[in-house]
Amino acid sequence: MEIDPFIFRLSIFILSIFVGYYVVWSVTPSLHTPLMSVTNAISSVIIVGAIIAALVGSLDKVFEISNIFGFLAILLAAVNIFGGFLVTQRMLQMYKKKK
Amino acid sequence: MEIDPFIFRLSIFILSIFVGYYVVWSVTPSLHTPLMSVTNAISSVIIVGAIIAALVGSLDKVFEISNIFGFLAILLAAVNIFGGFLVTQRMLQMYKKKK
Amino acid sequence: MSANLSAIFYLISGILFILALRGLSSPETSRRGNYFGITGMIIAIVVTFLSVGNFGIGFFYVLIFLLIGGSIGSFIAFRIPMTAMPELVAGFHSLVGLAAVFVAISAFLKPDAFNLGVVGSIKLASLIEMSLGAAIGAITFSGSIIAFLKLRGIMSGSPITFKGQHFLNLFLGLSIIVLIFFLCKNQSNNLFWTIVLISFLVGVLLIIPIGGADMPVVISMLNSYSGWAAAGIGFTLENTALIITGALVGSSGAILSYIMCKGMNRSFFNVILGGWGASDQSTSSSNKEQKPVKNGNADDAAFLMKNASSVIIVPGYGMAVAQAQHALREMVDALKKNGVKVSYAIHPVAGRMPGHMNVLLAEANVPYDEVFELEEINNDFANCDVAYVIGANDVTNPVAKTDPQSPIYGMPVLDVEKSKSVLFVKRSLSPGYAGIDNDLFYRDNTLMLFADAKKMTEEIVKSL
Amino acid sequence: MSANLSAIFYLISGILFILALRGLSSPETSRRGNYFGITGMIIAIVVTFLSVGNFGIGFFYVLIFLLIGGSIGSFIAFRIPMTAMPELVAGFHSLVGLAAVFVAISAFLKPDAFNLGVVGSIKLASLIEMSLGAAIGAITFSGSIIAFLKLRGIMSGSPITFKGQHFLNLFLGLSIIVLIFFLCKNQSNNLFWTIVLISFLVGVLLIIPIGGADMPVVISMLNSYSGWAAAGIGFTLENTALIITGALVGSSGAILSYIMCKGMNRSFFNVILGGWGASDQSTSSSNKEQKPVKNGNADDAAFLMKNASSVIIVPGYGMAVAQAQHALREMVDALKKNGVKVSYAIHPVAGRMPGHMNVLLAEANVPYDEVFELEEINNDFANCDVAYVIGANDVTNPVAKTDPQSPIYGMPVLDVEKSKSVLFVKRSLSPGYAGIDNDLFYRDNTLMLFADAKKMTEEIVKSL
Ligand SMILES: NC(=O)c1ccc[n+]([C@@H]2O[C@H](COP(=O)([O-])OP(=O)(O)OC[C@H]3O[C@@H](n4cnc5c(N)ncnc54)[C@H](OP(=O)(O)O)[C@@H]3O)[C@@H](O)[C@H]2O)c1
Ligand SMILES: NC(=O)c1ccc[n+]([C@@H]2O[C@H](COP(=O)([O-])OP(=O)(O)OC[C@H]3O[C@@H](n4cnc5c(N)ncnc54)[C@H](OP(=O)(O)O)[C@@H]3O)[C@@H](O)[C@H]2O)c1
Repeated sequence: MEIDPFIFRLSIFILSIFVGYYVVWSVTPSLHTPLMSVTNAISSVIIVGAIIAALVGSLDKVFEISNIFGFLAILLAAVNIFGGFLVTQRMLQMYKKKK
Repeated sequence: MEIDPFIFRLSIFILSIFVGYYVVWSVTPSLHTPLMSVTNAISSVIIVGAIIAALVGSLDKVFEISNIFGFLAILLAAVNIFGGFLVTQRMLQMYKKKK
Repeated sequence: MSANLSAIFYLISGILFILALRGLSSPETSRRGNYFGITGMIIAIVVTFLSVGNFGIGFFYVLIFLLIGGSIGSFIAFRIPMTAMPELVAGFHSLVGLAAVFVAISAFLKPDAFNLGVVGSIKLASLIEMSLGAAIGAITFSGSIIAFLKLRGIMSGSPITFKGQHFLNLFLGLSIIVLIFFLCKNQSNNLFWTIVLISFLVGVLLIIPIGGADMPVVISMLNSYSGWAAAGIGFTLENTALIITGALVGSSGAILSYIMCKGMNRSFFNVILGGWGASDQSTSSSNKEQKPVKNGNADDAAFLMKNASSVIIVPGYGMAVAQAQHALREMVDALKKNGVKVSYAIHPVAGRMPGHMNVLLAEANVPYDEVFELEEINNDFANCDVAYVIGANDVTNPVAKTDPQSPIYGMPVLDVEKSKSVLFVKRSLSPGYAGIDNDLFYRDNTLMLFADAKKMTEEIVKSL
Repeated sequence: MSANLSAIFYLISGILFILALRGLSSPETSRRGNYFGITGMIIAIVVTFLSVGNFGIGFFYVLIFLLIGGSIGSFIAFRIPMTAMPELVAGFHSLVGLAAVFVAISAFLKPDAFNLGVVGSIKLASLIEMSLGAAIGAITFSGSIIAFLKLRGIMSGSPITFKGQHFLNLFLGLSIIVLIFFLCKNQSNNLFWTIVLISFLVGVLLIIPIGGADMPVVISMLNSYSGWAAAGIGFTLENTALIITGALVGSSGAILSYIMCKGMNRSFFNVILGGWGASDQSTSSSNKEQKPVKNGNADDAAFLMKNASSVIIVPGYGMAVAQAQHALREMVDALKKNGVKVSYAIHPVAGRMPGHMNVLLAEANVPYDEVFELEEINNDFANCDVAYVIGANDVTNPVAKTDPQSPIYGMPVLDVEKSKSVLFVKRSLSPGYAGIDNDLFYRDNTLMLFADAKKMTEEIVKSL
């Protein structure tokens, strides 16, 4: 009677697609540029996989081939995370109301 | 490393709340009455539980106490399902464009 | 049927329910949406049969009960007049609530059937979920019954209040939680029954202090409750369709109450803690009757509108009471034949239920593209010759724009006073639901047509 | 950290990402939204550290790489001029794509680290997920690089087309699928590398035929791809945060491309199959130069606007090119001092990126409540004295309303021609992005101000 976790993940995936669909329609057009930069930043959560790839293995052999790919991925994702969130913040800071 | 299915269900629950939130905001105000009747109809999917309650048990003892509650729940939910969907359909049928 | 396969089908039926609600974003897609909903329900039911796999005599009885329930439901659905929608929805909610209670009871009595452990040692999580489901279900049931009785007029709509009411509710609410706590410890049958009983009582107590006219907000709130109850049971039964649907219905109901409260510019707590509409009503309706009003008859109205180039119709609760929608449509047809441009302006809380006016107009075959929301049409009053206000009152009251002391201050209203002349069809000068006087009645460009909305409209049709 | 606990935290970080996007529904909530996003990211990273639990020398290196990457990212974020946002986003996408490829490679090389089986017998589902993730990631990477080069002007923006292009793409696409199929059978390293390489090639081939000006739609589409790649990897790693985020980003990017295409009234396929803007450009820009236009200078413009009671500013791509936003703000300030009512009208596809104009105006300290969307302000042109069109062209072209043959027919446009007089600031009579002539230039109430947008605006400020 156990349900395969894949099915749960599929449910989560599909529901998230719905959420994404609606969330984006509710974004005001004047913030579409920040939307693009912030989605870019959050899609870098792939760093989670990069960290696992970099760290797993024996403690002394840090730079095995598969780990190296992990480290490179961390580097790339980190550029995105910091760059994406900061540039978004910079943009959003500029949107001001009339004083 | 196995994740408790409850956590998946919790994720599904929370994401569905988001979907519900957005879906309803996107409903046009002129259809708010059908919205109320159709949500009523779909919440009768509780009949799933009622059917299980009614059917499980030994084949000959159909009317044990727990089964009876199941049968009653089926009756109530069925009123709602047919009533809810049909009355919604009746209402929606009335919304017409200018010919 | 394997657990995986049925889980996938339950997911599909959950998604179909989402699409059903999504369809309501426009009238064109709404009918298809309803079919999605029906398909989702059929899938859920069939999958349940297949995964239980018990096609003995019990299955036969299940079909019978389904059929009986279905016939009753269909009968009601075809017979109910559109004006009775508010109480119908309330009545249906009560059934969902009770069904949730019954399922929870049956799970409690026979946990092994649902894989929740055996009697006396039910899994802790399941026990909490099912008792919460049962409690919320019971509150939904008895609360909806009271709402139904008030809306149907069987019970008086006036709020029933007594001293210490809120304390009593609080006390009972807390005691339910304490009882659930003890139930988890000793799994006693009596405790479970007590929880259900107290919850029934709470449902009644929660709703009686709320005025009849506030019932729509309450219905929507109960709708939300029924969703949470279903979700609770869904966790117990580990059923994705129930969890998705429960969350959907739960959040949608809550948002609908919120939208309504916003439309009335009142806080949700203000509504729930009750008793507001009725008390004010008597005080403010007396002192202004002396002011002069212009009194008209059907011929005056017909003359004004025939010679207008554009007319906007503003329907309100009175149109529903008088069932004047068909007569109204005839009047509009006659006007259109005379070359008058006619449109309808619907305020978000006109009537007694969200979308109330739209359904009634749709029933009278008014095409929905002649019917406009407040924001769409409010600027057009300035260029319109006649505003025909039929049974509406509060939703036109300019005091909402001018007087910060007024209970409806801040509520968006239809700017009927900007049109060249305003016709008010109502039976007297008495106020509407909010119990406050409407300054428009005494204005120079207003003509009052004192009569039942239906009769007056029919007379106008004759004069046209 | 137990698997359950980390699953809950990943769920929380997924929800925080949803809230981050939700915040963008208004400028007030957007900053808080961004903090939610940052929090979600921190949670995801910390939880991953804790659940891997390896704090040896490797952890130290991870921190170093994080820091290096972070510094580079921060440096870019602070230095980049706002006008370069389109290429920045493209560049960033390429990084996400490549990161996804690297993670997939590493999972393929060391499946045991991710609980996916051992080398040579990776679980089937995981293999499919990771190779799809790698392929989509690779396409995202190389496609984004091309987009970046085109936008940055390093590569020519003109479409590169050759015969049989679409067939080649189709063939390569199919071969990826076939190779994945064989990969599942024999799990050969070479096959995996081949898939990655072909995908890189497909990315390049997909983007080169698309004209430079269509890049924004492409960027958004690649954004969507990067989301699907992340979701694919999320399934492999059984990570909820990645799945939720991937689906969010995937669907949001797709919808954004759709919104853009709708704003231009073109089909998505029309954009993707490429090459449209550039070819028309040359043909239509020559034949109408003879028609007389009214030619003005800064003094004329200053005089007209000083004496107006209301002015609407319509910025377009040319304002971005000329970096004229600051000068524009000064001009508006000067006008406001003279008691002129000024507002800004933004067309949904003005500029070269959705929201492009809004960001630039915000950069120049224009309060966002003076900036209006097309639907909000389009009726106001009729009551306005001067429309100051600065570097915009297509978005004002009335041919979209009148000529069904025109490529932009059906695109909603700003009705600038309804205002008493129209000022056009641009350098010549040459057409805009869509390559079609603008009839407005030759109208009686139009004054052309031929100059760079920034210079002209600065001169006007001086004359005011
Ligand atoms: N729509 C919702 O969801 C909802 C929910 C809760 C509360 N409300 C509240 O309900 C109110 C709705 O405003 P409204 O303008 O539609 O209604 P209203 O302000 O309640 O006024 C209705 C008017 O109709 C007249 N009327 C009653 N029966 C009539 C008949 N047979 N023929 C002719 N006239 C008749 C009444 O005047 P006479 O007695 O003089 O005839 C009354 O003044 C708002 O205050 C709103 O806040 C709405
Ligand atoms: N926003 C988006 O997301 C997006 C995405 C894809 C495509 N597009 C397309 O982009 C177009 C946007 O319309 P638009 O009206 O903003 O721009 P446009 O129609 O492309 O016109 C821009 C005008 O600015 C002038 N210009 C260029 N540099 C200038 C400078 N330094 N100083 C003064 N003027 C200058 C050009 O004329 P001169 O050469 O004579 O100066 C040109 O006619 C639409 O066709 C839209 O479909 C937009």
